[in-house]
Amino acid sequence: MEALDFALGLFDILLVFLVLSLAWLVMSSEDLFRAIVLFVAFGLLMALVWVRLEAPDIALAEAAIGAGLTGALMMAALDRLSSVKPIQKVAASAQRKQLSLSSKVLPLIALVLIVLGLGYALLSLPEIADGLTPNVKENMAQSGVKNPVTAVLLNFRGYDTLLEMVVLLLALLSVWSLGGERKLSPRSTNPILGSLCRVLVPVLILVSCYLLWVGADAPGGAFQAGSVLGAAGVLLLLSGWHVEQKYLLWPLRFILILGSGVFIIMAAVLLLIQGGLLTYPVAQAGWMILLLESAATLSIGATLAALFLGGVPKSRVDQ
Amino acid sequence: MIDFFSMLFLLAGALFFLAGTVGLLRFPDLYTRLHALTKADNVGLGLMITGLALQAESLSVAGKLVLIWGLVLLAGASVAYLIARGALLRGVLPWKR
Amino acid sequence: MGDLLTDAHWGVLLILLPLFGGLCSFLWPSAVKFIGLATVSAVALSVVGLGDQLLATGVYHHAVGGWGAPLGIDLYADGLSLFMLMVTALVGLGVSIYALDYFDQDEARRFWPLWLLLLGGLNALFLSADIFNLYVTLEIVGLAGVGLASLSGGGAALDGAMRYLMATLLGSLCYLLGVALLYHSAGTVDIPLLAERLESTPPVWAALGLICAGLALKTALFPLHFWLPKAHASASAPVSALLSALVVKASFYIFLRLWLEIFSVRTEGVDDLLGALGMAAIIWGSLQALQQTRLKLMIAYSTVSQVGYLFLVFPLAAIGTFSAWSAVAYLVLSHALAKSAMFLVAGNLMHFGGHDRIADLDRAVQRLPITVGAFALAGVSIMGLPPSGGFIGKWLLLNEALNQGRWDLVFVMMIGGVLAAAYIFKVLGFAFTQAPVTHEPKGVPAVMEWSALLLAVAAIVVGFLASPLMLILGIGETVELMGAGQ
Amino acid sequence: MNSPMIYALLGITLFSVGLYGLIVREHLLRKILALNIMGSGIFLMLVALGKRSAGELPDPVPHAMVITGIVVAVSATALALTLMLKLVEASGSAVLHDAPKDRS
Repeated sequence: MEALDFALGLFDILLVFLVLSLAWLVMSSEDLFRAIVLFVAFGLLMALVWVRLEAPDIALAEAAIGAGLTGALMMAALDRLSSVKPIQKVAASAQRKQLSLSSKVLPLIALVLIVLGLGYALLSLPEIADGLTPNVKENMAQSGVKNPVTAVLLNFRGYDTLLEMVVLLLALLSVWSLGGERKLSPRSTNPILGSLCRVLVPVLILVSCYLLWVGADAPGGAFQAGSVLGAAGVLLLLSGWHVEQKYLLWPLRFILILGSGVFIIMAAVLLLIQGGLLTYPVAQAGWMILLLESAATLSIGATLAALFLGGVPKSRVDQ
Repeated sequence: MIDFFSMLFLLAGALFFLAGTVGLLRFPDLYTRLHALTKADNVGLGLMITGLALQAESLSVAGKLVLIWGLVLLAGASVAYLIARGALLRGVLPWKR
Repeated sequence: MGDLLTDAHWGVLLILLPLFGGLCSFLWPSAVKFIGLATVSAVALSVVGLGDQLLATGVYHHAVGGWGAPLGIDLYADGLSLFMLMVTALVGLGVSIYALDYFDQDEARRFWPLWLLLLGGLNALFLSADIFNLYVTLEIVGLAGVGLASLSGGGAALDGAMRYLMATLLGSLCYLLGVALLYHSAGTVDIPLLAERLESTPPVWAALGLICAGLALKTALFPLHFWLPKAHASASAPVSALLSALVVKASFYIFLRLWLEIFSVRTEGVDDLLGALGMAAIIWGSLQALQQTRLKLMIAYSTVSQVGYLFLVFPLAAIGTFSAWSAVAYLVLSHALAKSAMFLVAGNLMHFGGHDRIADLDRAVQRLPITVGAFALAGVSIMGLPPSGGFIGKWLLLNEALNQGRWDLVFVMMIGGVLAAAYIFKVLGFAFTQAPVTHEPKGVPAVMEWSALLLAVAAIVVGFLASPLMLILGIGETVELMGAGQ
Repeated sequence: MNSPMIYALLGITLFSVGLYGLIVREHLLRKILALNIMGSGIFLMLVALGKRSAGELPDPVPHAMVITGIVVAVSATALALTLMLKLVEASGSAVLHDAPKDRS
């Protein structure tokens, strides 16, 4: 057992070192493409860190969103950036000259001071603290689910999640307001991409359903399921998925607001019946949470894919 | 006995990963690196999955492990192809002696 | 009937209504104006309902999900929250009416959903008693603010929105790190429980620093104001009004709330530092405003200086009483009304002349008397002349500074008042000048003129409503108790 | 020092590295990356310190908060990227230039 502890300790130190150097490289490498690739690697290693910290729910979310979707968003942005204007090089070199030694060293000193100060603060925290673990444990039986993280997300602090669905929608509204209309990309001529889609998209949808279902008593849930669904959407967008314009108006908008809408309606109904915002009746909590999560999954998936598109989707006219 | 075989498979898998990584670092161009990475890692992962599946508590866990392998195979092969194709289209020439 | 009204969950309605309205306006773009105005009016009525309830029963308290702190999230409304909700509803109503005619159909479709969700976020923020929940509401407010700031497109607006986004995200992250430290110090994110449990330890100091820095950045306290002038000046007029009047105040409210309730463990000197920054903001912002050649930039810099006044309260309240805190609440109210009126006026002038160069406001007073009148009235409140709301706020603050012998504060407030008078009279002077007409001016819809005037008049009228407003502010005695306890 | 504390310290270091990058690097895409790294650092600290509990399971509340935070982060990132692209289209530069007058 001691050998195992030692090996894990060594692994921890190696992981910390790797994550830190990746973060530093993301900030310091000259090439933006390289920085983004390193950031994706950083995200994947962070997922490993979450596993080490016994946070499988976050590991799933981080791998799917933090590394996968954020990376895809960045890559797409970089691609569009280079197609807009080749000006970044000029601007960067012009700026580089201005950067004197002091303007780089001073922030570095500040960085070290912040780390030392915060480190001191952390080390003076009590060694053992239970946080809200006992409170969660005590009320798990009334929560309607068996996974404590899902219980916190959808029940104990469900109101946060409601507002967070609004944040996601707001980001999309702002992106649509900014981005204008964006045509869906033309059908890819690449046979491999097409067949990959045909196999992977159904599998991803299946995985998403599984994550949603299993979230009630094991790691998983709406956010993880939604981001897997979003990944499927991104894949479809990349391969030139054709959607008719009529589906992109009302039906799409409906799916996008479904998550927050069902949440708000549920909150209002429960307020009327139970006298409290999002106060579930104990016996019905299970299926109510599943209903909320299903709606949220659909919305999260659609929103993430729409964010990837970066504008109001418009059907291309084939032929 | 099972533990012994698990260990054997895991070690063999790790060896393949190591070989793949060495290839990634040492090979001269993108195409050969992709080759080293995908080929060696897919076999390495297969061996590791076998080793882990032997330790699985139930058949469904073992099934999930195999499913993961299948997905990685599929994604790895397709992505390697897409990267290579993209590179070719952008005029990255294969390495010649 | 009376029971029904006082028992209804007005607080919860205030959050759910605008969010639901926002979703509906996204779903039915053709009816945005109707949905928007209906929602904002319903919100204003709910604020009245909540006010009635609070006057009858004291504070409003609601345990979301029935769990209660520390496991669940609590909603909480006392006089201060009600006051902020009132400010939001008033300004929101005025700006909404203005926006009816300001935006064309396409812009309206983008404006209303964002604004309604922003309104929901603001209401949720003022009602929350949970610092992590406050983080989520801050993000709603921030992202909606950025979306709105970039609404008009164009290089300047995008540049301003980008600065704003960077500042607001950095501010949120600092705040979140502070929240994380507080949670691990006290095992809760509920404000009243934190107040009980927090002790003066290094993690708490670090959290105090991070939260103050993050919120000061979002509130644009000097010298962290660098993002504000561009963002507020280049957005479209109703958006500038909302950002300057409400969004900046939202982060200040959290600042005030946390200061009153949980940072009593603070170390010496922080309040004096905040006061010094406030003084610097007043002088710097006013000087910058005086130098601007464009009206909207001038108004934006004026916001920087007026935010400075809000921070003067911290050194005064260290030994002060109720009047210092009510002064700051009064300043928030009157500034919100006056500043939104000013930005709407700027919108009218731009609509009318196609530009906002102060020097070329050719005879605006003859063609847009209502608009220029609104500017003058709002200016009275910004300068702090009687009988405006701004006067009451500044007078209370000045009185407190005199009582405590803080001559530095008195001096800066005097200077600030003189400078404010200078930049406002500069604009009015040009509005009265005779200049050759260089273009065919466009007419300004009456709704836009009158809504600006309405807000400006409100900024004056609140000067006569001191006693009822003080009554409201005293509900729950948060302000009073904390003031006396210092 | 136990392993949760090491990860918590890693968290604040990541926060600081991100902050450094945010201040020093000019390109907006890099600033957006920096904000993401800062966020990851905070999340890491939040969860790692939740492992100090005496029981066998870590505190689930920070886990839920972090999942909330990750979704907020991706939303903000998507918005920032779109804004950056629009800004580059309009101004031709992916760097925010300070007018000398605005320096304070």
